[in-house]
Amino acid sequence: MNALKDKLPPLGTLGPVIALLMACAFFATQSDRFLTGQNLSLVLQQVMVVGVIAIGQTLIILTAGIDLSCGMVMALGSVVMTKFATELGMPPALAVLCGIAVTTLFGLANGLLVTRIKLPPFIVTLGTLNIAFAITQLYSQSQTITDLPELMTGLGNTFTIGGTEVAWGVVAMLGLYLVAWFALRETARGRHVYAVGNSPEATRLTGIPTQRILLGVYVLAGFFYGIAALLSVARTGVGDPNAGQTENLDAITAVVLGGTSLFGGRGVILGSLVGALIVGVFRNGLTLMGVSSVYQILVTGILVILAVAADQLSHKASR
Amino acid sequence: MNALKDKLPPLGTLGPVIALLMACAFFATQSDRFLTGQNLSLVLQQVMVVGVIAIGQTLIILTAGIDLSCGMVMALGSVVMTKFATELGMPPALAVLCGIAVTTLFGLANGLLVTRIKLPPFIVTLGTLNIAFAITQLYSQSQTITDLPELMTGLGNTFTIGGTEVAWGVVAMLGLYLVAWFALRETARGRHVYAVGNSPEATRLTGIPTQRILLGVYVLAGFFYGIAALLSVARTGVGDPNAGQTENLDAITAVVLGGTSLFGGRGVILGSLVGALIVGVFRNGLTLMGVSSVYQILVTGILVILAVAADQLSHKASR
Amino acid sequence: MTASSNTAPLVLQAKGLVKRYGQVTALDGADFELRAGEILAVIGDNGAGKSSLIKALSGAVVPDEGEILLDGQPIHFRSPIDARRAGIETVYQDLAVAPAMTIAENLFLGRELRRPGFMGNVLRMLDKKEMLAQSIARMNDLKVGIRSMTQPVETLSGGQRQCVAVARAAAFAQHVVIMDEPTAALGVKEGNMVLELIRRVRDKGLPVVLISHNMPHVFEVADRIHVARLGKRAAVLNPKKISMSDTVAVMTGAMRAEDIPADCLA
Amino acid sequence: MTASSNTAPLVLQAKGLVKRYGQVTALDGADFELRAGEILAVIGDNGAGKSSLIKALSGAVVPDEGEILLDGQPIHFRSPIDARRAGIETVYQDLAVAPAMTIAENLFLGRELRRPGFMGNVLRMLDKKEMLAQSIARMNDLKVGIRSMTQPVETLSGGQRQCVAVARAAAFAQHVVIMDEPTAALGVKEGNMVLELIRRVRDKGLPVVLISHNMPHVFEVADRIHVARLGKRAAVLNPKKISMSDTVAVMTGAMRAEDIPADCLA
Amino acid sequence: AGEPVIGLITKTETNPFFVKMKEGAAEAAKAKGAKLLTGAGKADGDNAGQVTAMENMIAAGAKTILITPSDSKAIVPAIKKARDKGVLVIALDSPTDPVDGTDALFATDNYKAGVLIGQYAKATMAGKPAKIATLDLLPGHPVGAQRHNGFLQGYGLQSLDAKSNELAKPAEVVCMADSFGDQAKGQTAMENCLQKNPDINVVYTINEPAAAGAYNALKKAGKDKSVLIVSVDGGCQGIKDTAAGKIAATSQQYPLKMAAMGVDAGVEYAKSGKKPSGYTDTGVTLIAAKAVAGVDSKDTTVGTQLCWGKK
Ligand SMILES: Nc1ncnc2c1ncn2[C@@H]1O[C@H](COP(=O)(O)OP(=O)(O)OP(=O)(O)O)[C@@H](O)[C@H]1O
Ligand SMILES: Nc1ncnc2c1ncn2[C@@H]1O[C@H](COP(=O)(O)OP(=O)(O)OP(=O)(O)O)[C@@H](O)[C@H]1O
Ligand SMILES: [Mg+2]
Ligand SMILES: [Mg+2]
Repeated sequence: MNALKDKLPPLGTLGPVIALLMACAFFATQSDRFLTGQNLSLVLQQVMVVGVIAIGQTLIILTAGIDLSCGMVMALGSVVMTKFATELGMPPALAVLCGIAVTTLFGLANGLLVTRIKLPPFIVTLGTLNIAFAITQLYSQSQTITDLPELMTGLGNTFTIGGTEVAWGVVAMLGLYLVAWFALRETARGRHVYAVGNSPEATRLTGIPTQRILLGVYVLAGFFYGIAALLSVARTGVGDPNAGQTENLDAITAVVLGGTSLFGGRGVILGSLVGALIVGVFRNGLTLMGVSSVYQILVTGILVILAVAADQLSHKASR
Repeated sequence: MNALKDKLPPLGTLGPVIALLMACAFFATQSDRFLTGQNLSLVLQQVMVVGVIAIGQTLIILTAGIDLSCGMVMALGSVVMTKFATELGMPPALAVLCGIAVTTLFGLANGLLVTRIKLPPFIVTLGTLNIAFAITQLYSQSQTITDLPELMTGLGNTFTIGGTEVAWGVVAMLGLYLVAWFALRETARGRHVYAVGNSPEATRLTGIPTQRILLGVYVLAGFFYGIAALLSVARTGVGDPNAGQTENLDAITAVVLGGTSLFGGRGVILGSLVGALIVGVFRNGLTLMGVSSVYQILVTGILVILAVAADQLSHKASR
Repeated sequence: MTASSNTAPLVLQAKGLVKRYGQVTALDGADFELRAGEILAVIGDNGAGKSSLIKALSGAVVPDEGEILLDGQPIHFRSPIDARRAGIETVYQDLAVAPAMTIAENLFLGRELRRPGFMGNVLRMLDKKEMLAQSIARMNDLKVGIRSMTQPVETLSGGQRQCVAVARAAAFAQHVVIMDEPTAALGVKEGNMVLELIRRVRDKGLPVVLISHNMPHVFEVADRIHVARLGKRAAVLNPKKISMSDTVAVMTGAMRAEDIPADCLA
Repeated sequence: MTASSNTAPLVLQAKGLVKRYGQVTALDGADFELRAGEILAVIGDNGAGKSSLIKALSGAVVPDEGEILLDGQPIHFRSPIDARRAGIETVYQDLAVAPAMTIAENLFLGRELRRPGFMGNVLRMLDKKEMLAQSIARMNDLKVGIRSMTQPVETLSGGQRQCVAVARAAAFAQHVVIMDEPTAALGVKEGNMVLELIRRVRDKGLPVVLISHNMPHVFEVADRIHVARLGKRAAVLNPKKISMSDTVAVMTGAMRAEDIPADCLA
Repeated sequence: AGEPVIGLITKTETNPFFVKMKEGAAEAAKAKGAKLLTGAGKADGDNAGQVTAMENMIAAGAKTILITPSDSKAIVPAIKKARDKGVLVIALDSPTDPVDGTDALFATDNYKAGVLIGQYAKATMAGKPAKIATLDLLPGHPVGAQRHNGFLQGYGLQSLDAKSNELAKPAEVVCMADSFGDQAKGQTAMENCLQKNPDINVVYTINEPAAAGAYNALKKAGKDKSVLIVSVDGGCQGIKDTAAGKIAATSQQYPLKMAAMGVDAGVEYAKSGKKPSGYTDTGVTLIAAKAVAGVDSKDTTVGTQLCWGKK
């Protein structure tokens, strides 16, 4: 068998959820502001951009790839859609579509390099990371794009359910997760994504067009980064050429915390949402506790290890 | 067989060297200052810190792991050794040893978490990355440590061979590469590192203490980060708490550009040196050409892809 | 019913196949002929090029030279997909299963069933229930005592895993079935079940290519025996006429092709 | 020379081994006895727990219950290293080779030879030349036509790969050799070479455990036959007395242990 | 829990300038009986991280937010949301764009800081033709652009205005490279610039660590005496380097003062509901070891008294 994979312990599907609940329980004891609907809604809004990026990232990691370019491609998308809408005066919807088209094209480029020339995804996306960053800076002249039409930031608006404000963008993110989860679980193409990551050669031999699936995954990821760009525009109200710089690592962290194996073929996409939430809850909870920012970093480091270790040890115990 | 690995094309051992030579040839046509002994010596000095970090990183990647903490651990090491030497007034040699001990301890911690609790290296080192960063900032109060004793910066000094200045630190780096190369190639433990990365289960079943080898690799990597810390102190003449922030990605890039597979078990350590040199040559050559920094990033992105693609396509042709 | 005479039409044919891996020449001008309705055994020493031959026939590798004909028409398989489209199903020696996926998923990998109606046509939802039911039926054919079809293949014993691959090929073949050492890891009972299955497939009218090192198995089911040697076809033998020891002699090179009595050739 | 009577001392012994994988009970109180100087065949249906049994005996898995005795002394193998130290060499069914490494490296993995003198003792340099020479000699014993010992194992054919694992175990065993289906992927000639090798190992005085589904092979070399069934030991048979078909009947459960004639038991 | 809660959001954790700012705020908060929350972006330019920190602080009960905007424009909508909830938002160090995005601004003028050292450099060169190397921050960073363009403006070269985020590149600038405000990278950048043009005689650096790196490179090349280095920040280490002649002049800024003023305003707001407004310039002073005719500068003794960081 594929012995390599045995090295990465399969973080059980439930493990990340337990870690998240433990973190929530802990913060609830520390601050009575934590477990309010409003605060939790806030955390959701804070993770929505990384959350949507993590969908694309999960797809790629499931195929045993990795995408370092995700954050920068998202930044490019948000600059393109905002500049098109303001400077070119395009209708907002069209401008958004153009932005998403650009990120999708970047996904296509990544995918073609990976499938046609068979370059390692790490190298390809390291290259496109730099390319997307440079284009973003050049095209925007490093200027933040402001004065956006109302329509573009609509996903940042909130509506009220039972006294709690919910952002439309959060609803969009949750919807995308459900669709991705359904597609990966219940459709043939989704299972093929797992199969390609699990054993590319076996999958090819059963006659599944593995290259086309890989390409599709990269294109789809680019599409999700475009949606993330829209959410980021909606959330901040501007097109920010410096966005996305920390999102690469954040998204990969969310995916791995969510239990998806970096070696491909194993994982549940909803875990990535949980992973993103774990990071968001830490940041929020520690601030509520009044932990100063350097100590927050220290504590985050320790807690990330503890969360996964607790999961791992509980697995061992139950074996 | 381990079909996953077949996905990552083995960048031939010679590929990275060819890419490096191509880059050098290109820059030589663009600037007559490029191919001077002095300039090349400078490039070597500029890559010596990343180069030594990349030795540790290569060891870890050969075992199918990854170390995100390398740069931060190095920064901590340099802060510890410089603070011990200045504030505590320790003899420089002892202070350096203390610094190296700290980085080695971090390696040990990484290794124990990976081998004993069986956490994914990505998560473990993400945690220790944050921890090392926070400790560095707290311990140094984010202040650069200056006025170091002469002895500590000795490796930054140069001597002249045939009219070209060579830094002692570069000699040290080349020496370490040779030792690592020899050990990986010619000793049993070295071959076991490859075996563990290639097929951990098979290696375990042949009765090799895989866990001990993994642990040893992480400890050794920590030791190399300590040496890198010393080199960075020697090069800049200060203990800089903000060092190491880009070294994580730089070191991994050097390793991957050098042809080592992120899936473990395949690669040649000298390739990592070549990979580090490729990055250094790009930066130096593009500055010599007067390319402005955003365009440098753009060009670097394109060239990284082209370099690996050319290698890959030439392989295909020769098959 | 042992069909196939020398006059049955050729279903799959190869002429002068050459496949090189770097220095090693795995196939060195190999010929191959599969006739309608027959079980053709392919035997040969380790490294004789048997797996390489069937990989070329099933599109898993592209031969460097030579041509392949399906039903008399030249055909170029650039990938296993092409071969699958042409109705050729293959059990590869290295099993070609996805270890982390369940038995049912592996059985239907690439040929998943969709739910009827809206759910399947529009939402493209899989019919997991039906696939599970059919998996159980298929695996029961082979009488392997596997408890659950939803366990990952990596938890199966070596023989159980092989049964998954065999069941898959037998279930989905339309035109030709190729099996590379399907009984190698199987127990006596399970091995016999597979032989039985092979006969049933043949009786459905599909020709079967069986690679095996197990001479009793070969002599039990084969209509003709293709002997591979040093990357070539050394001879095609008639198991009804030739003895097992002579067959082994041909295979190992102890008996030259010229010395085989003419009536033993097929 | 077929040694081993019922009175030869017990070398390796296990009592009531239990091993569970989640829901599946792979070993359900299995006993095991290996006597000095004998070849003990272990047979059984797929999934009967043969591989699990020998994994427990070789330290690759730790049994949940039961005890293991080596030369009459209770012993706990926590890892394959412990078993190797005790001189037990094992060929695992899934081969346990490192695919990217060369044949020579795989043969000597974990027992590399160092150069004599300063180079070896101080620099701990490997003696690659000597290992290469010995590799060629070992592999020639098995008469497999492998061209170069420095090619990666992943480029070998299935049978060739198996030969690497067999050659390794035979070369380094000090006390006991265990082989899990060593001939499964082998050709007739190569299979016979392995049987020959097994006999040679036994004649050197080392007892051998041979797991195989190949009844002719089993009857050709085994001194006693351990029949595994449903995670237990169903019987130990004497191949000189019992027929092949009765053996298969015991294995599949068609013949109950009580019904076996007493003189057929070993 | 009646104590006022004040949030301070810096650009990064690591820059000593912000670390000092946090210290100043913490001291002032302690003195005034306020609770201080601190946060930062993950990296310079990380707007989303600052937005998140601000939201979390408000959730934690902060009524006053002090922020050094990483991105002067991008942060504005988020600040507006906060102010709509009645939170007092004060920009420290650098303004938002538009300036009235926050209630008040306690800041230095980075452009002016650049102008001062530009003027100083020009006067020191006394008409000698300049070959300038600029070691800038990182692509797309407004502070980097303001200091860079201000420097060129002060030197009397073709430049861009204070609002531009692009870096001007007149002919006299023979090499531009990014230092990321980091000593090791500043050194590498300077080395490469010297390879490109060994005749460089003026070096502008984004901050003092970069200047120290540039000095190292120049010293190794034997040019430390003949090349003029100017910088911005006025940290104690930087002043030391100025006194030692490594740096010719630096524009000093006052993070402690900004932070203390911000905390005071926050406490006042909590007590009386009175909001500060407008721009308070916390000042920038040119510190130089050697004064030159026609440019107003203070010597390093003054600089040391006023400097931030470890004296
Ligand atoms: N990918 C490869 N790279 C290099 N050599 C290969 C590769 N695949 C097969 N070979 C070589 O080609 C020859 C034929 O291999 P093949 O697998 O076809 O043999 P086989 O007849 O199937 O043997 P077996 O009975 O052992 O399965 C062998 O010598 C083998 O080493
Ligand atoms: N890692 C595992 N996880 C779960 N179940 C396992 C695992 N390994 C073995 N099993 C189960 O244990 C039972 C015994 O397996 P084992 O491999 O010992 O059988 P075997 O007798 O060697 O069969 P074969 O002849 O097919 O190799 C099987 O039902 C198998 O599915
Ligand atoms: Mg084969
Ligand atoms: Mg078995």
